Amino acid sequence: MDKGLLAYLLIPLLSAVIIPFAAKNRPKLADILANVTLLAGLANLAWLALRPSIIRGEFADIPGDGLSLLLVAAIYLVAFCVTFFSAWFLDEHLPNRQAYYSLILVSVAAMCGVVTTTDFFTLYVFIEVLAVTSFALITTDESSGGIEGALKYFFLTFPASALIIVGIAVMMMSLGGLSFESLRIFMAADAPAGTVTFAAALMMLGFLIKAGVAPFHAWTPDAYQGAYAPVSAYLAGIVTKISGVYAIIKLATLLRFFDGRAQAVSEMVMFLGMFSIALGALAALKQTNFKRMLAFSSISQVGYIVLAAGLGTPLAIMGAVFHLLNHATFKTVLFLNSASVEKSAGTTDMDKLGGLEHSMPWTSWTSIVALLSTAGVPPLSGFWSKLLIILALWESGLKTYAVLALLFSIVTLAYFMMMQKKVFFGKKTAAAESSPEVSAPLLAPVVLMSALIVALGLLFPYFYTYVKMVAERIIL
Amino acid sequence: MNIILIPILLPLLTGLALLLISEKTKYLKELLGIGAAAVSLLAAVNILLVHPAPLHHHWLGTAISFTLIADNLSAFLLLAVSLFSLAISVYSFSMPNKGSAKWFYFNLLMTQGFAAGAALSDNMVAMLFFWEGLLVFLYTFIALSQNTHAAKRTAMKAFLINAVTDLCLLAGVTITGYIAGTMSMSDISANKLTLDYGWSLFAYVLLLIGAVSKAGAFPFHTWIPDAATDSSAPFMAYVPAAIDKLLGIYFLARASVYLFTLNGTMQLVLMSLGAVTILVAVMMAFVQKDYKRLLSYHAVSQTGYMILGIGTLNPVGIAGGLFHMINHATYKSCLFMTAGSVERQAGTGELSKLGGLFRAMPVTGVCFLIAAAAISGIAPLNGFFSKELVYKGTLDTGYTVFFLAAELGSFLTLASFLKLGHSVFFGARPEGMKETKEAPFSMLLPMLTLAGICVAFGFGARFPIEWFIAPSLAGMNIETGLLWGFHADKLYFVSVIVILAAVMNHLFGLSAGGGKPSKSSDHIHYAPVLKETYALAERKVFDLYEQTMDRVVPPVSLALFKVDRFFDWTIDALPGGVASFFGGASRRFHNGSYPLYMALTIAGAAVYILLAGGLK
Amino acid sequence: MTYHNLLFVLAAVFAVWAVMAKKLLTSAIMLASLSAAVSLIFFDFGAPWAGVFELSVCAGLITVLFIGAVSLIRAEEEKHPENRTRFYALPLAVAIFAIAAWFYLPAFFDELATGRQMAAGGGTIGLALWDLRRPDMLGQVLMLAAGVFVIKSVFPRRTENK
Amino acid sequence: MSTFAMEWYLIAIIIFTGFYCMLASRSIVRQLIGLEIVSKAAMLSVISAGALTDNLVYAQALIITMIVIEVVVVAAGLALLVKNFRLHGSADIWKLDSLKG
Repeated sequence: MDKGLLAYLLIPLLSAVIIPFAAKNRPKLADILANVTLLAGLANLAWLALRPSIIRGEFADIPGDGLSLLLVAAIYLVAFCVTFFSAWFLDEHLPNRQAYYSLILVSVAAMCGVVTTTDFFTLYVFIEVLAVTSFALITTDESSGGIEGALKYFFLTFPASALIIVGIAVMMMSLGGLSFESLRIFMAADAPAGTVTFAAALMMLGFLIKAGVAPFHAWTPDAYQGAYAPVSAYLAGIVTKISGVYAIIKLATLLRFFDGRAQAVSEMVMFLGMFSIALGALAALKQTNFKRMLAFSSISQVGYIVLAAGLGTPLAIMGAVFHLLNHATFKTVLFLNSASVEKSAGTTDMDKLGGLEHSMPWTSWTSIVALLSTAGVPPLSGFWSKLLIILALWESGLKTYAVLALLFSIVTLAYFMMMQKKVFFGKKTAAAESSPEVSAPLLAPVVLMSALIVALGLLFPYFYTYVKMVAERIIL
Repeated sequence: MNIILIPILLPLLTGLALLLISEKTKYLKELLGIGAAAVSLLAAVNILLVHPAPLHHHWLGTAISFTLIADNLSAFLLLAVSLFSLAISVYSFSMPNKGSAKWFYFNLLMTQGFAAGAALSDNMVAMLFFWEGLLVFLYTFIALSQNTHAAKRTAMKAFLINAVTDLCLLAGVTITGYIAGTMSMSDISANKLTLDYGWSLFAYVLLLIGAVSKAGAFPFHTWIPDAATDSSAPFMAYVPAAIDKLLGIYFLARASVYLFTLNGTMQLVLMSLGAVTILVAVMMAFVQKDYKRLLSYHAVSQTGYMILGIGTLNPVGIAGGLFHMINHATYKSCLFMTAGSVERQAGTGELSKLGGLFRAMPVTGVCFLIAAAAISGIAPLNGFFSKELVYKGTLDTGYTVFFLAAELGSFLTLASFLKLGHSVFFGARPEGMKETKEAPFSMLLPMLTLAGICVAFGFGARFPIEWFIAPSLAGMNIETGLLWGFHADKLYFVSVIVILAAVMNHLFGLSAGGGKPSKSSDHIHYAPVLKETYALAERKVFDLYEQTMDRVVPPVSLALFKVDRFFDWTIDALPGGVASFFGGASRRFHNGSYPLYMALTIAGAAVYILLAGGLK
Repeated sequence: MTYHNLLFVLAAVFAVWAVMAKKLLTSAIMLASLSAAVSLIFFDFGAPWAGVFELSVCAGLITVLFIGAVSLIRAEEEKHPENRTRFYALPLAVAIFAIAAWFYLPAFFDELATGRQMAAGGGTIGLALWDLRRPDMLGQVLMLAAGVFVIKSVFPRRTENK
Repeated sequence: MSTFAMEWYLIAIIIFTGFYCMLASRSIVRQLIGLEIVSKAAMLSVISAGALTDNLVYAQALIITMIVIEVVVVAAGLALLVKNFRLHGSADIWKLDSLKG
């Protein structure tokens, strides 16, 4: 466990415990406490990140492998955007308002635990905490879709826990311990790796299920579609990425996928990644529900990350990490926009929407930025991560995968253009007639994220050095 | 600031500033325009006299250098551009039919600025920039000169014709720059390209198309007569009569004399182009029934003389071409001005409705007479001398047929001006024009000035040649003595014969037309073979643009539409089909059924373990 | 050894029974029995702490929770009983799986066991938890907090609303 | 065949049973029971692995944490069950198919 980052875990936990007591009769105080906690964390991270030495490109001060810090920043950013959005979005009389914020803060703590831990079992523990909080978050409102999504999420992902535990048992047996370090040393040595590979394969399977990679994706669209609107953004943006995808990347680097000792697992993961890309993109083409389409898009984008992680070369890992971050930004924007549309127009059914660009210009334009980034249009940040991934695939001789990844990137653009046309352009429908632009506080997080997308894209050369440092540290 | 920038920037800035001025102000816009043109003219004179240092400005790093150089040719051209700008802006002061004054002066000044830029640019890319700017303002100039649908259509026609040829120019410039390794015209002229090499021939032809199209030569001339009916007289006097001729012939001379060393084949091509232009346009001009339209065909026809002159490739011919360029601009501008004032005072430009205006408008009439005499090549006026030079150059090449064609053109020119002058200024005055008065002073002044120049360049042909033409062709070893002065040789007598023949023809036509001067061309118009030809021409059968638009464009666009539909179908229906196939599959699969999802998860996990777990 | 394997078989039987039981209450009780069998296995392995926890928490607390939930939905459940055929197929399925797996799995697990690495052993459970697994303690705290908030969120006080 | 292989063989059977239950049952309670069975088997695998490598203390430490997790997970699952029962009046997970497409 990285002690330097422990505070990022403990302070939200403390805040989460305080909220129900402090804000018992004053629901607004819960908003303020949660936002202040996350904002303080963000400010602290900004102070860390904007030190002169780091701006100069020397990363001596970055604790651990640097990936933890990066992901902590992403977690805080998305969580802050979501809580800020929620503060104005939540129904005045939502009875579980305090519990909602407490859960978000606990899940932030759990995610920080996931990304800072150095031990497989602890990773598992935090992932379970994260999962438990997500179920409750999904059903925050009393909708039937919410409970359906939550139940499917629950029952379709918890078998994965058992698989992970069995994997942990095998790993404990063959390594004598469960720290990442022991696995790293084992893989670096030339011992026969059959048992450990089996353990890793089981764990990888568990994480693949938790990440919603096809064919284990079935819960993803239901959970995202049914979830309470801001929670969808939170789930899609960061929670499932941390609980599944991060662990896949971690395992991929520890297993040294690039040197071919865990060939079978590596190939399997890459195949499933490609399968996800294809399935998500093709299924998204004909969706009629805004949120469900975004969910399928999320499956597709997770596929890119998993594909790159399965390849495991330093360049691919860089692409995977960067795409993870980008996914957090653009998917948060899109889901928050879907929440805004839902609040304003009262539906997320794309057949009933249309022509919202006039009444909701900010929402429309931030969506365009986010979807262009998703589709990998230069110079937005999504372009660079996809470029890295495709380059890595090409360099490793996996030209079929590279070409397919590129092709499905175009499909991504196609279905998003369709989405944009159906929701924001075109003729105004009855639902769109009476839908004003949402208030400025609801737009602020989206605009912030969109600005970040553009900034990450434009400042990629600077950011590249950081991601490169991360990749070097976690691979070597 | 380098003085070289003034003729470019001042009109541009004034033009932009004009846009800020309200339409309601009475004389402010006009005076501002005149002032800018006057200052530019002074600057141009200054540039011609002192030859300021070239202005270098690096563009796109060091790849392209934005260079303005005022060499003899450029400075001369600049002077001409500025002079005509001033003349037209003064003339337009009280011209009512010019459209919105604000936009008229805006377009005029913009055109002037870009023309000056094109004249001064040494770098071909920079020149192209100014050239394309002219194209834009050509469109707006025509489109805004009259508030009719026809004006828009003609503007589009002019724009399209020139856009296509400008594209050729662009390609030519690119290839030339690529072959030469530099975009600087002065660098290329230091080491001229030859046409032995296929690509350079191609490049020259492309440049040639761009240049002669700008000058309005056959077959790119068809927009000019249309503009004559659909646009205003000042525009005609300014752009097709003056600026376009100046720039087109300037660049033709540049390309033919400075950039490339031409060979015999290209000489033949150029001379044929010139001769065909002369004849076709003048044949059309001869039978026109509208003042401006008739003049506009002459504007095309005279281009033929310039191209013919330059095409001779001998110093005399080229000097004649250039001299004819400036002369033509002078008298044709003057003629269009007279057309404008007649139209303003008499209210129409149709020849059959006009007549006997000399008495009512003596100054205009005198100006017309001088300019018409000049264009017809009557002895001591400037047109005579430049035509003499062209003839001489043509004869020197040995191709007598072109000389004969040029003389025939000259004959028809004179005949058509006899008809024009007779119809407008002499004969009986129609009933409705008893009250017609002389045009205002602001219109007479530029006319008189230009007519004066015609006379001055005629009697003193020595000066323009010595000051402008000969220095521009400094590298060609011209015996300047040959170029001016009155030579009582064969050519002079040929021209006398042509004049007499034209007068005879006119009288014949007059008697055949029942004494109506406007019908004095009918005997040729309705001559057996020509009748059908003219009928076809009236139906615009020979108009490449119209033919393209009518015959080629619809089927091609239909074909393209079909192709486009095919691609559209491929792009629309195929992915749509694929999408609905997968979408339908996905819809059937993601049916919300929990057991299906669970089975999939477990089966997937089992397969995964079997494949990746190492179970044997 | 036999006793040890028997306990495993017993656990498996309880598991099958828990699935096959007609009444949900029987299922819950069989699950408790499974937990008890598992805790016996823990004792047999010499892992008393795990056994005690298993017995008290899983066989106790979880069973209580289950029984509470079952009693809540029992009336509805009895109105719409499940199609039992699928569960009658379970022993058959288990038998097929067991026989098929008999040829592969034990050999595979033996191979798996060759990759083992003996640990030092020893130490006390308290020390192990505190020294080796300290971050897990934090995770447990977080988990408990999460559990509390989940219950609070799913069952909010709605007195002020109504 | 070693004891270890026998133990894990039986564990595999228990896991199979649990998964079968999750696949076949409509009742959310039985789904949870199936989940419990699977996680019990997973615990057994941990303790068995610990016993095999003489690492029982460590394994126990893991199992204690796992039990805590299990309680909370079951509590959460039951909470969802009750909420679903309140909203839909049934505890049948197969009926939950409103989200599709």
